Amino acid sequence: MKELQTQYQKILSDFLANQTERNLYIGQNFIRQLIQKKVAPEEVINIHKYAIEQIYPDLPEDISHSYDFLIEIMVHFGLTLKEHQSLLEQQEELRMEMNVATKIQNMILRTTVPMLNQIDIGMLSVPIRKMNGDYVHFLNNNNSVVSVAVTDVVGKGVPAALCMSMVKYGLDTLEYATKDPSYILEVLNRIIEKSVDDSMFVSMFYGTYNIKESKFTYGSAGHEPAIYYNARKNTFFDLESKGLLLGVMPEVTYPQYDIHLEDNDFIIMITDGVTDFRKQGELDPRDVIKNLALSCNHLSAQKMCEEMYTYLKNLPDFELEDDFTVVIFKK
Amino acid sequence: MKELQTQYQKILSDFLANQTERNLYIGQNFIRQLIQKKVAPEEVINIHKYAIEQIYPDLPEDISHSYDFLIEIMVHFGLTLKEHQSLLEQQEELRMEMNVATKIQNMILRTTVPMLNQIDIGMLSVPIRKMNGDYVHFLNNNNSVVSVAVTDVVGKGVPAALCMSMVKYGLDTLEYATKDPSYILEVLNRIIEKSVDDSMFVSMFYGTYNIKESKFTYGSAGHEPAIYYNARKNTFFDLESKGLLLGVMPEVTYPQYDIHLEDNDFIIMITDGVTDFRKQGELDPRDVIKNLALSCNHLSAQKMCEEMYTYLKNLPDFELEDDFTVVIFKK
Amino acid sequence: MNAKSTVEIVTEWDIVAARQLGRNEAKAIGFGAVDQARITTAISELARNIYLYARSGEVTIERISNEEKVGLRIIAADKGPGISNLKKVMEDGYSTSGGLGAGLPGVKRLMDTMDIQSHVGNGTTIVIEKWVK
Amino acid sequence: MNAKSTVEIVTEWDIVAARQLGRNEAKAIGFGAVDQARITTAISELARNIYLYARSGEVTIERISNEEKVGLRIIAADKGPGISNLKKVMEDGYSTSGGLGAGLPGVKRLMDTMDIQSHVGNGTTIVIEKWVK
Ligand SMILES: [Mn+2]
Ligand SMILES: [Mn+2]
Ligand SMILES: [Mn+2]
Ligand SMILES: [Mn+2]
Repeated sequence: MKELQTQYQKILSDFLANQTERNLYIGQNFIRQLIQKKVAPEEVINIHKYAIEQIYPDLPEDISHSYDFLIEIMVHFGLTLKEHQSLLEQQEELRMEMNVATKIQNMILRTTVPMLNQIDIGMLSVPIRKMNGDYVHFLNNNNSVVSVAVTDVVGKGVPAALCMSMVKYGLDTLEYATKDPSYILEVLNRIIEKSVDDSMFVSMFYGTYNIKESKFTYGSAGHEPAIYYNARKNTFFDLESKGLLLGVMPEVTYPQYDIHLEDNDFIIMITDGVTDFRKQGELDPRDVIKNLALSCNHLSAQKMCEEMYTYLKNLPDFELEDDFTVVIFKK
Repeated sequence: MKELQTQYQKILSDFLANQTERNLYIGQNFIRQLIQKKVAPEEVINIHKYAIEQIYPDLPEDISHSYDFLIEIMVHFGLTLKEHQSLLEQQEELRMEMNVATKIQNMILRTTVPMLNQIDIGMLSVPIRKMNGDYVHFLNNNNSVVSVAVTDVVGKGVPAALCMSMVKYGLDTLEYATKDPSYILEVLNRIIEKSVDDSMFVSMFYGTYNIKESKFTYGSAGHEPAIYYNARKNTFFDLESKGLLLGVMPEVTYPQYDIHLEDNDFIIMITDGVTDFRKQGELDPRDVIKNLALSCNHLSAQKMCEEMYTYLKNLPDFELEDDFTVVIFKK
Repeated sequence: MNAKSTVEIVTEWDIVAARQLGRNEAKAIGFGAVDQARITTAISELARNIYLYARSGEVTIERISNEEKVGLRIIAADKGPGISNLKKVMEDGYSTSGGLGAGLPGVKRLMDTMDIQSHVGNGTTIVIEKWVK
Repeated sequence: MNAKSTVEIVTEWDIVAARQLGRNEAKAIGFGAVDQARITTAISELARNIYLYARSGEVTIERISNEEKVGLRIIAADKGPGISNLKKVMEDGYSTSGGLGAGLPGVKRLMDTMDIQSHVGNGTTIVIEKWVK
């Protein structure tokens, strides 16, 4: 402390003698060191008072006392700063805890993209925070039927991640059931409505592809509509479906529809994080995505996913604010 | 700001005139208001400087300038305080997020205590933080066999909670399998070893009670030994079992043992949070618990659990530092 | 020879009296200006809590010493409602201090040691100590 | 008539020159003592970053005005490595400021507005503004 006192007094008297910007710069640098040494503001006032008294031995007593008043009131600022240090430590601990939690979450939600000859599948899912609130679940039974569930939990962070565990659990239990989207969505809806907090809802797009018949059957629960490109007609179609978010009401039915896929057709399934940007001139987000898909249609499904992400991420307007998930089925 | 200036000047000049403790008390109260209004320390120095200049018009110019130096260095304290406010807000958000997460977690891990005539079952599980790292899973199939798994994740907080979800999924999937503790522990060990982070381990005590035969079969994976009280011999036995924590190595076998339960016998299954206190005189923690159980043996299994918790919680030495779980089977 | 004085806390101005006593004792023992301010602030917080939440209580200030050093012990005792969740009260955060950093965690940081005995319906006794370094 | 002056940042004393320029301009426009200190500290932080992390750069200080008020705009530009993770750099916390509250989040709080353009390998340009209230 004596050391700090001497240094401070030198810096202060230099300033009072010369009053240059350089003195102030040196003073601020000195204070940074003090703060990192956890010196409190009331101690700094005390050091200042003592330095002033040394530099001006004829200092009026009143001015001396005025520093005592300043010291007294600075104690409260000091208290707030001490609380700050404590909070910083807590924050560090929590950060490390969330890192481990994220690792575990990622393992629980790990999914392999099926590699098949008859259909090219690609997937990319980028979370906005540490824990992903979107989840893609593939099911490949004996290579005759490939199914995919694209799920988006309404909400972010830890609660969303836990809710997602419930969804995965439900999908795992349904593994050997029939693959009808209607049925799957109905059952999941009941599980989620019963099990999870009243304020947590889940949107899902469920599609199942019958390889032999090249038939894609899909249903949706309040989810961002998928995009279907028909190569022969060179036209895009929106795959919508009337269906309530999962978990709102116990008894809900979900319609399902079929599409026949021909060579060079593709289906893009996304979550709403992908369309979360402003109109680009005349084009609204879904049009932008359709054009983008066409422009990289020559690439593999996986490369298409990555291209779309890179392009959209670099749009000047695009402030990624939600988990970003895209799945592409390409014949 | 002008208002604050005038008030401060009054308080300061009162102090300089009278220098009583009362003035300092009023000054500190005033500063508390300023801090809550988010006034920064450098602004306070400025207010002080101006007030001093008003009170002492003949103030030497150097002293005036010395306040400028003080203002400059206080800016850095001010920066740290502003970061503090921002951290407080973040902390609030995180706190609310963890509340929702806890609700979901509690729903996922919800378990009903079986109510049977032939055996009285009680359970109490109190987490040390928001999310419980202990988990009790009951299975009651057609009232002929009642099983219980008492699980303790090594670790606390969010990661432990997620790991616990994995355990629950595992137990649920094994629901219709044979009830042999050896088998259950073997399968769970493989699931956890494969699925979860290398640093997460789980201890488990698994017991299954055959009602018709009054036979309790148990096995344990690195878990705190259960306590068995034989009424006829009026003796306690420790139910230990050699078995590695779940999730360490892929191929591990777990031995199992049988006990025949007679009227007034009871079994206490706990997690290590229950024995986490210092020796009470000559008695080590497990002895304390045994005596405690005997002393309230006339109560129902549920009441026994609650009594034990209340008693242990109020021990002067007992600083509850871990999740506290106790399950009692009473014939 | 341990000097010991007690101030009863009933009105807000008793807080000032307790502060004054604390400051005098701190000065007499040899605490510097900053520590005098901190001890006084700690006494102020404890006395304020008594004044705000317990019907009445008292603050006792006692000089303490061991072979190496001297210090001050302050005991704030009341028969108020008592603290139901001690852990929560000692946690930092917006809820406990309103962002002021004050409250019991703050008092603990101003002093060297703090010990709390409190039971619901039976009052609270807080003992804080600070040694001259 | 927008006065505009630039200081090239190469040595540590150029930081002082940039501060001086900023303080003079701030004083001339009518900022009070506290705001002068804040603006100078913000300039100091930005210039220090240039000095520490980019090979060189410059700080430009410009008087600005609209119908209602006057103010200062400071542009800190460099051809340094660029900021790879802007979001992370603007987050509060131990990692970014060492508990000092400084860094870019700190600069943002000292001023009214802050805009950052930065690309990896292409340098960084930060524009901050503060208006006389
Ligand atoms: Mn979402
Ligand atoms: Mn979304
Ligand atoms: Mn545990
Ligand atoms: Mn434990």
